[in-house]
Amino acid sequence: MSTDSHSAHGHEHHYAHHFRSAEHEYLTSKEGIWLFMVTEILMFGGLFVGYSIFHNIYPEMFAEGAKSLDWKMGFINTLVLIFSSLTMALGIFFLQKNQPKKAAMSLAITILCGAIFMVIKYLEYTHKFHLGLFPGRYLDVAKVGAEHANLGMYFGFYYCMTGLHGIHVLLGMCLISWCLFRTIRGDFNPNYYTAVEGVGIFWHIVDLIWIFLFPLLYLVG
Amino acid sequence: MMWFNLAQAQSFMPTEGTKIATQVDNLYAFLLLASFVSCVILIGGMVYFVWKYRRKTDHDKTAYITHNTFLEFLWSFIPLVIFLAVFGWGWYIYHDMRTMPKDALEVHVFGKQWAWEFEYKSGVKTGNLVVVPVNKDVKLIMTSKDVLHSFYIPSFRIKQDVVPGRYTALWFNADKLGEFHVFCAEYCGTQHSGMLATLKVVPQAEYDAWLEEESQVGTLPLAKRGEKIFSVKACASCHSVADASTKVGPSLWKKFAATEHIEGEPDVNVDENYLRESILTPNAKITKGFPKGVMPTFQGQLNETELNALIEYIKTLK
Amino acid sequence: MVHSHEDSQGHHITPFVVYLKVAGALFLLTFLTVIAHHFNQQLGVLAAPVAFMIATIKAILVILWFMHLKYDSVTNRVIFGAGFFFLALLLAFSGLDIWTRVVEYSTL
Amino acid sequence: MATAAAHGHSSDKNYLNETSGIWSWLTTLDHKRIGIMYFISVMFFFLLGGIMALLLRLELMSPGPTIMTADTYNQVMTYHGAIMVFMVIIPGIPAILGNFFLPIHIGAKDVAFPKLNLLSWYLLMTGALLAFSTLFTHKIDTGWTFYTPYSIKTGTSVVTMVIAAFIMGMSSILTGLNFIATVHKLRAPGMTMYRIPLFVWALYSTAILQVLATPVLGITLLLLSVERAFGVGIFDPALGGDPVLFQHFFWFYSHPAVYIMILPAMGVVSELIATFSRKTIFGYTAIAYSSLGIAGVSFFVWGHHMFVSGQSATAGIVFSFITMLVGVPTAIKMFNWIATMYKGSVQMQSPMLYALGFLFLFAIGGVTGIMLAVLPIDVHFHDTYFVVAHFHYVMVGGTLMAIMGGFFYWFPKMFGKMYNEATARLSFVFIFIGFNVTFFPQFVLGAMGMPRRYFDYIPAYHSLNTISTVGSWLIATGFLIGLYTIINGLMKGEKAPANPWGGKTLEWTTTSPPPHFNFDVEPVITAGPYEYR
Repeated sequence: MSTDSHSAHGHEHHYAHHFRSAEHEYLTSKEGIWLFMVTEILMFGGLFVGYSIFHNIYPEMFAEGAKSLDWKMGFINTLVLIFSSLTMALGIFFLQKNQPKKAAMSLAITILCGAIFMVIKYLEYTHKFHLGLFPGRYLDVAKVGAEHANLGMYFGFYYCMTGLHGIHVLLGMCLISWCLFRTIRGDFNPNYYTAVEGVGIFWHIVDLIWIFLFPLLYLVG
Repeated sequence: MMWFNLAQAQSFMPTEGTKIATQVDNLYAFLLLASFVSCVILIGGMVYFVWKYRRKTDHDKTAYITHNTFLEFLWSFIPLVIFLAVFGWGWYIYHDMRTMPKDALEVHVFGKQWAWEFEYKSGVKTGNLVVVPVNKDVKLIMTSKDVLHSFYIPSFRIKQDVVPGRYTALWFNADKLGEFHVFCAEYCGTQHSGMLATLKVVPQAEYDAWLEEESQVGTLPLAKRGEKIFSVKACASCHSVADASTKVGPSLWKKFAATEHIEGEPDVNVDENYLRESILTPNAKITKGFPKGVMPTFQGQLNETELNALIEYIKTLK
Repeated sequence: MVHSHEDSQGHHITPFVVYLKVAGALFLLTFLTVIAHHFNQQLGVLAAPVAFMIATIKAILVILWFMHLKYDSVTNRVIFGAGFFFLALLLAFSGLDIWTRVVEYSTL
Repeated sequence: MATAAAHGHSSDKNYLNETSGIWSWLTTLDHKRIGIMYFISVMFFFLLGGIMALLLRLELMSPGPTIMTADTYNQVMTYHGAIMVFMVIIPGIPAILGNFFLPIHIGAKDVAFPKLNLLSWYLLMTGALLAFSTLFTHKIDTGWTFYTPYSIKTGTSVVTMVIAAFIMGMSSILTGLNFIATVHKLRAPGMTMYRIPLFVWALYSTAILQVLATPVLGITLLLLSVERAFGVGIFDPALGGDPVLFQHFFWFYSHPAVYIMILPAMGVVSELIATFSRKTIFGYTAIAYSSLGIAGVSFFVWGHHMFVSGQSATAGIVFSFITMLVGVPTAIKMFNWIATMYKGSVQMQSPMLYALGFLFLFAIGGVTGIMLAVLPIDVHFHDTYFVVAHFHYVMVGGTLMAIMGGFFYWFPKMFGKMYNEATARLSFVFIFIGFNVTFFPQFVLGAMGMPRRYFDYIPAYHSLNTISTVGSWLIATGFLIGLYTIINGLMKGEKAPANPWGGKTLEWTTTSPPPHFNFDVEPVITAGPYEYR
């Protein structure tokens, strides 16, 4: 059910002039966030559609590409991201329970997980570069010893998808840092945590996309 | 009116060159009529209401009508029926258009910036000219050497994009003798509008004779063969040969033995080696005032004899 | 002040242990994906659908509990669902073209 | 109602003079001011795109090079298309009239996210600047459709242009997102979904398209940039890719995009016809749902741009069939508008002239659209001037006519001043006649087989092209007279009353121009939008 009324009047959030109440503002903002998430899904989705079509046309080439990735790295990264999703959700949970210290802690851990994810990603990328596994025409077919001349396309998808995802992780980390800052400053309370809720949904989308990227890129070959 | 004197090759709908063209025109005539009638109903109704119910005083009483389900059903359902009918009619013709005949005369078509090349099974090659016998199924198997093009014969009402990396096909059975326009209908760069070809429909005997004559190219003198290759490869769409006018690339008229200014390099004397280099690796030396990367390489597309023939031909341009 | 009915679905608090359970399930399913991957040979053509199925289940868990869509308004559920629907549409119709093309061969 | 006159206003204060200075405009969160900012920028873009159109027509006046080279022609053609599509017609009605009137129409004080609203204006400006920057580097020559592999091979600033289009796409997405949330959440008490004006229904359907379709354009354009930078081969046949797939991705956005362009115009026309016939709209529900219906079905028909592209025959037939279905809701709207005038009191003010002009031209655009949806007819007409004429009849004859009608209809409300009725009518006459003189011959040219994007043509097409060019000068004259009317109205116009046309929608209940928060007292709605009893 709705908010616990005893704390509602403790800290009244000043909502924007064109809303009728803080609740009204919260629900509207949340709808805006969901609408934005749809655009994220469709943008990444375009890549997934391209991937599925070409995976169907060149299954062997994609298998060769998937084999040259290290699934253990992807696996660890999946666990890291799922854990960060949990801490993100808990951050909101603690704010709802009016425990800003614990919330700040959860958000900090989330940022840390994001950083770990990016470090592992960085190691993966540098390793690929070292092997000559570049996207498209820069893939050194002779050095790699590729069986398929257009293996560059697989790595085109690999770098596009993980790269765009990586940019979202970085963006998410910045947004969570902003939420963390505001949590510490004491902006949020059980009646007002819209920003964290929104950033949380964004962060879960990032996780969601990785959940699909991991088996598609690393495992299915 | 002006339209009458246009009534030769490309009048309001161009000459129907095939049976399918006639079928398309019948459907089009029906659509024109139906469209005209619906426009008369819509626009006529509009004009009539505007006049009949024009504002007379500032306090006109108007009727309060919110909707009429039966009327609204009618003007949704009737258009739907008409739309589906023309869809069905269209499907029927399209099916004929897209079903490739067996045992057709097959001609290969290559689109390239900015010319059409045709290759017959006997090995005869032509540029921007395709000759076919009348009353015979002809199938065009088409691909592109660079970007998208579209092979369009208005008189036959057929069109098909030419896609690099795969083959697309068209077929027709011309029942009128004569010459017909072929256009490129998919935007392909600078000379897109100059990428025209001629389709010649001739009697079977004439076609056989033409094919025979074309196969004799190997016995011609070198410069004549060069001229032939020059036309097949459609070099003329970028290089003028009769005067010094500039098309896309430099004119080749009086070019041999002249001095050429090169972008960022010393001048060169146009000799056989320079011509050879310019044909095989066109971007090695760029004439001053022309952009880089426009001319495609002909490496691997011409053998030594053909190359010599071309150079001999260019020598004769005076 | 004005508090209509639509406002009542605002702040749902999911119990702590539910979050832990969902996260546990997600970890388990991740392990399951990897285990399935090791039996790729035996699974054959099913390998890809199995991996995709597991990913979908994980995605649904994240959407419903972590993103709170289970307790959110119908509008927001429809909005988010629409994204996936139109994505499927893009795949289906592009695929319809690509997999029904008649291949022409050169006869030269 | 509980909320009453929270922010008091003296009667001479309005959104225009409440604060002053350029900075107060550039940082404003007021949807009305943002609408005016869009108005000025879009007018500027329209002027640029219009000049390019005139240059194109001048070049085509006679065969052979007339005033420019083939390369220049291709560049001007590309910029004309890109400017008109991405900077004029897509933002046109939603961002100018929508921004200004959508919140007022539903009795709200602002859009749901005012900051995002301002951000989307800045995004459009950034994208536009970036797009114009290519004019000073390597002018692009791909056509606004960016078809691969030409767009991969050409040595022009495609990447910059594509990123510009991406940014302008984000602007469009944010506008759409804002409108959906506004319509869902900010309606005044009593304003049910069946009491919102049809203009709002149209904008709402448009917003759905903007949010759902534009992201796919974004990723397509990003992939095109990646293709140029790294040669990954997704769209490049030389590397095993499929150029036709690019067209699928492109038209998945760009077909719904043509409805992003026309749906708001239909909304404007619904308002104009109801007001100037002083009669409730005929079949409110049918028009509202047909907007949604068009929006929905428009996602299923993109393949009709690709009947001859090398798409399979099966896909072509499916797409042709569904395209027929999208014609039905459009027909419903046409009939309902005309039925609205039945037993009405029709006043031929200039906005109504534009609305009737819309009906006339859109009828022709519509029936030729049906012709193009029929498979074998399209095979002949595809990529010819028939298509050029068809989409200009819809985009210019439809959308631009509605924009002009809407401007004049709401001009008194936006600026609090009246314009000169005589010059407004004169501008309509020139635009309407000029438009038909320009574009009707192009139907004939297309039937005769003249392909589009042609710099040069065979002599048989000469006379019709000359007629078309002369027509373009008439259109230009009409728009210049329209511009004069607007400027003259702004400078010397008489003070406008609150409700000069006798309109029934909410904007006419507030002062002209409206106060900062739109209404001095939050309205409470008890009836539908067009209650002329």
